[in-house]
Amino acid sequence: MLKRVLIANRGEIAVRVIRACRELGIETVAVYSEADHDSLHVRLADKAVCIGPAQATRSYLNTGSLIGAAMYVKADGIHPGYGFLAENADFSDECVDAGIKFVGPTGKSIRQMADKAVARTMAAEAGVPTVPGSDGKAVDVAELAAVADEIGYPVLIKAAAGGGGRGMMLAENPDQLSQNAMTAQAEAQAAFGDSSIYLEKYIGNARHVEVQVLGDGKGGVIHVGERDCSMQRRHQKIVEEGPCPVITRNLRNGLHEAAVALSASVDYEGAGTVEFLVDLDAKAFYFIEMNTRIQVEHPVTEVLTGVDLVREQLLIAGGEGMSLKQKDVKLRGHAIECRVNAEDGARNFMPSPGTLVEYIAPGGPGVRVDSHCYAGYTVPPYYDSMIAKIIVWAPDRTEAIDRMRTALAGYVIDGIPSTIPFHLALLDTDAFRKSKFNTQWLEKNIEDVMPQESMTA
Amino acid sequence: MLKRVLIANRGEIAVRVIRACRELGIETVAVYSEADHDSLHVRLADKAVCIGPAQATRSYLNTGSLIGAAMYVKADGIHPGYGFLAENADFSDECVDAGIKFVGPTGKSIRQMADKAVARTMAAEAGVPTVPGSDGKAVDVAELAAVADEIGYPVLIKAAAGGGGRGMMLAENPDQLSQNAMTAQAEAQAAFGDSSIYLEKYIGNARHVEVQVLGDGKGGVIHVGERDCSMQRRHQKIVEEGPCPVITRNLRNGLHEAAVALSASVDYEGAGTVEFLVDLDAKAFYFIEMNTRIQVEHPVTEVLTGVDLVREQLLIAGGEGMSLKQKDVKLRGHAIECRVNAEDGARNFMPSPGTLVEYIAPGGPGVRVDSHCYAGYTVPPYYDSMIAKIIVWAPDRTEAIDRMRTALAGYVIDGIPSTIPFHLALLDTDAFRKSKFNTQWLEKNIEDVMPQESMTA
Amino acid sequence: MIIRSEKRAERGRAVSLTYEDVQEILKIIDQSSTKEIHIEVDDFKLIVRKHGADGAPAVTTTATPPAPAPASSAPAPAEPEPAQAAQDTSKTEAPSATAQSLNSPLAGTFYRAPSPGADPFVEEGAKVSTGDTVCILDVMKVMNTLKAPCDGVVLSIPVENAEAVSAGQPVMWFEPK
Amino acid sequence: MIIRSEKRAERGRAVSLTYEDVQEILKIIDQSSTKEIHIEVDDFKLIVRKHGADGAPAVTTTATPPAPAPASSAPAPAEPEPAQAAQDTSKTEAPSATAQSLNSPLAGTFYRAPSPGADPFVEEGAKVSTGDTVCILDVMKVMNTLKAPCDGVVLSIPVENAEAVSAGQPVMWFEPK
Repeated sequence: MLKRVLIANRGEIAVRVIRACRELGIETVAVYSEADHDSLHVRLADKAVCIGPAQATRSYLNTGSLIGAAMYVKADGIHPGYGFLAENADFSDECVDAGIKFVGPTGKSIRQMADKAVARTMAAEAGVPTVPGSDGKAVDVAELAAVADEIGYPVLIKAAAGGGGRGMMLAENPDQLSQNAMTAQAEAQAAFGDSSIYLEKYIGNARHVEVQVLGDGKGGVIHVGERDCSMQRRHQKIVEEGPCPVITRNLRNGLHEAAVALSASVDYEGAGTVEFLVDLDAKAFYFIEMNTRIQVEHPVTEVLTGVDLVREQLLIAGGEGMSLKQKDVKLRGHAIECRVNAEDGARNFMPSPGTLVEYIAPGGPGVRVDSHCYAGYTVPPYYDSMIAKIIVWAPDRTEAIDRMRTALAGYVIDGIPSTIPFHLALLDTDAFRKSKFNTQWLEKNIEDVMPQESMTA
Repeated sequence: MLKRVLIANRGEIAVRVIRACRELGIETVAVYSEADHDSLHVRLADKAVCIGPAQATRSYLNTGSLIGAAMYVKADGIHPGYGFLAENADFSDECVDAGIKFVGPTGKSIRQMADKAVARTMAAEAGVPTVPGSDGKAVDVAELAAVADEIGYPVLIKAAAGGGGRGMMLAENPDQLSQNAMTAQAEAQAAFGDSSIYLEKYIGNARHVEVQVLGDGKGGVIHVGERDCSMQRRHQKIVEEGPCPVITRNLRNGLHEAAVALSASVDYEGAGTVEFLVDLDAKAFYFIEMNTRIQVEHPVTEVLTGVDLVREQLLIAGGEGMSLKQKDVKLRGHAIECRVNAEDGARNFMPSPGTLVEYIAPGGPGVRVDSHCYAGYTVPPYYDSMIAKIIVWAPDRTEAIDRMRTALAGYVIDGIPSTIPFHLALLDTDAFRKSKFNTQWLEKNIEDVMPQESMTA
Repeated sequence: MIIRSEKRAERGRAVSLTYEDVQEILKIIDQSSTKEIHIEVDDFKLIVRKHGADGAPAVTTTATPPAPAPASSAPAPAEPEPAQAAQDTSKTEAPSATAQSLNSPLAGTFYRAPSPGADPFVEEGAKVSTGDTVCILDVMKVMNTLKAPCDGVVLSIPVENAEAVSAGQPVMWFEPK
Repeated sequence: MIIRSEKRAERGRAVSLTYEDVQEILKIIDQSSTKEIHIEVDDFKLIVRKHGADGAPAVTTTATPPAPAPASSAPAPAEPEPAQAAQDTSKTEAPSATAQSLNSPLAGTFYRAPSPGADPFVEEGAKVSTGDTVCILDVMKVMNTLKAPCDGVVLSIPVENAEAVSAGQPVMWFEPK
């Protein structure tokens, strides 16, 4: 068992990890930037270390300060949370070098999954279908048309060094392909310093469905069900839910088996998520990528199954191994998560850092709140805009939606705008109620969900 | 379906009922005394009515104001919560007279269960064992010895008009019996204006186990599992949990069946709780009483089963009937509730009303908080001292205790003393950890759990 | 922009009430055992004390039913409502230069008698000795007995039975012997 | 009585650290790609900037290991730590009577260049026209371009690249043409 864990993160996930550690009797060391002195994770931890100024590059991303701090407090483990250094293979290796257990997969696993071409190859070897295309490999402009003809239009041109939707361009025919390829290369060069591009078949009518896995690092892997994260805006997940309400039992089983097969083939250690596109027209699924960390939306899985994923991460990292087997994973009811952000939904989601003059979180049956915020807390402008995650559970999806509406409507946040009004509007759309949407629906219908005020520059 | 419900209560249970109503699309009307203007239930309700001054007798217990308010706002239902008028049979009848649905059992049911002799007789008729004694019937002082000889010493002398442990005296032999009987009569006369007493066998080594039931009012009754509330101080429940960790499957089934049999025999309507004493030595159980209302500790059952008991109350009252059958009730894991009160555990639980200067409730996986409090709220001195109920769920009892410890330790309450330090100390006792205690353990060991500071009068 | 919960006005359906409705409410209440009615919501206020309740001499009604009902048809207020909660100076000022006060140590509810039906501990004019129990303060259902601070005579009791009192508020005045 | 969470001092085990431990930490860090170290906990403070990092001329160390290690064995501070967060007046005062400032509209992180490796938008002395993009303000990962407020010359840039700025703080000064 780990004895003392440094949490290399901030915000709600730092609070989440501290709680899991304390339940296991593991001492906790928080780190914080000068801007986060008053954050809840600093207060809840057994010890807290200031690791630099507000800028993340000089604090939460500063591997030297983090490893130095861990050595100074004699921590035997580092939990990276999500974001920041969570998928930094070098940081995972540096922890090993410093004799500190990195709570997550090995640097090697992180690298394999970070390289799209390698990840696709490994998926294919594990028998997991991938989106038809150039298999993540860079394509010469001269070869483009040939590859596109082979996989069929429309196609997506993607930057090899890109991610999160940046540097993507659509081409519906050979003319568009030749036009957009040059632009894509130039943009990739400007954005990532690397002009390599690759091709993928474009799947227009799809859901984003991801499978939660836990691996023991020795080939033993279980899945903990799937989450549907198709409600997205600018490739950011807005609402997550589980189970996916639009797939058949066969497709669901296929997803689960594929995720386990891929993870087992790389002796995956810890919590991970295998992301898929589910083609609603073809009733087929394709591997997109694997996230080698705990995810923002992990509570959806936790309230559905009763499995504490962060606890399992810590047990695996500490050598106890995971506490459950596949047969112990039992799903019940329906879960939905809304990310409440300090953003003004009516003004193009403009960030709205500032002080929470009044703050009363919802509670009661089936309502879970993961947050680092409290009355009087100032949301700083330097990091992401998340105020809280609200996760509701109910016996069925309709009740879960009604419960989420009630929780959001009773959430008192005064002092700064939040995305609560937007979420309330979104939950009431026919598309969401009936689950008739795909990954592009929100982007196309955002004006109908919540009319945007014209911005005065 | 009810359309508009007036909640004739305050504090966390008013908040709880408002949330359940909103999830069902029922409009809510809060009532409040002049001392509760800033309470959360006033804020969350669709409409709020001031029903008088701080004193409960002139506001929350004032049936005229409550029914008048319900008529004024054209409410079609009144939910009484717990305490105040929840078990007032006349109020239930007055609601009927005013054409308003009382969310709870009929006046007749309430009266039957409020009269101990009647309740015992009905239990016996339903085949439910009761504590040997004078069957709740008043006993002449002359008959005392005969009854005591019949049931065996030690015996308890109880005031017929008493309740909650008030007016009880123990007698271990005939001498004590004749001495204490007079005192008990005199005290009963002073306290309740009624000197009637009755006798019951004294069961020293017992657990308090209660079964949650739901009835449709037409003889259809299901149970929703049991709760163990044996950790008591001055007959007040301090910690509740479920399932009861010390009974066999056979005994558990017996309790469930007995509770259903009794409730069905009176065509019970709504949510109710059948309370039993489980004799740890004799491995037997005895009916004590039935509470004809939703109880403080109902969330223990909710997190174990996923059943929303207040929702079911509203569905039953609205004519839809309960939404589940006995076979749908499935228990998972273990649940514990701690009542966090504005009392100073180290100073003989002296009440500590006042302003919550700082208030940050716990959250995260498996933690539910039911509360009407928030940062800046002033806990008034006029009502009960509850700040919040924390309910935790975990796959097993040990994890649930660790989770509760973490939740309590991370609960920030600044400005007034609370019972959190006491609860933390209690959770760490060997007796609680191993569940080796009976209903009298806490009373006898309270100095060991938390040494009391000497009071300066 | 401020987000609280949704605005109340947008949620609750407007209640449209006629004078007859108010009469109906009064009738129902009149048949109940209630001695006093207090209903305040939006711009509607109805306060009634029945004859004989808590020493109030007559029925006093203040009601302003909203729109449809004409204001003139509401029963005319016979008396201002008792300002129970307000602390006027008559309650905190010493009744004599030498008077000694017993102040409530905590906020709570003041009771003059040991139980609802019982006689008060003391009346005005009663002789007391230091330490005599003279009243009860109920703080969150815990009953605290308050004692006479001196030997002397009860001069005045500025607080009603079952009234809410704040910490430090004088609940009794004594003329020391 | 005040209850927060349990007191920190009662929970974390005391860390006992020797000078050798600190040396070990420094060695590990030295092998990493990190340019700067900042560790502050209890009464221990270690701030190191490697040669060449962000224009800092030399390694500067401030370390006070707690008890067992003798205070004298700690490396002597060579330079005060850069007071990055503090706003001295040189940062807010106008460099000339006619200078015009560009103030940050929101709190955020100030960037002089469009991307990490790229050249800055402008250097001191550069000529600008009204509306030219001169820097970026990162507010919660949303990049906002800030524009020159006048035609003229960049007089001074009182804020470091990637520095945190508050709302209203001048980030650039211009001499209007």
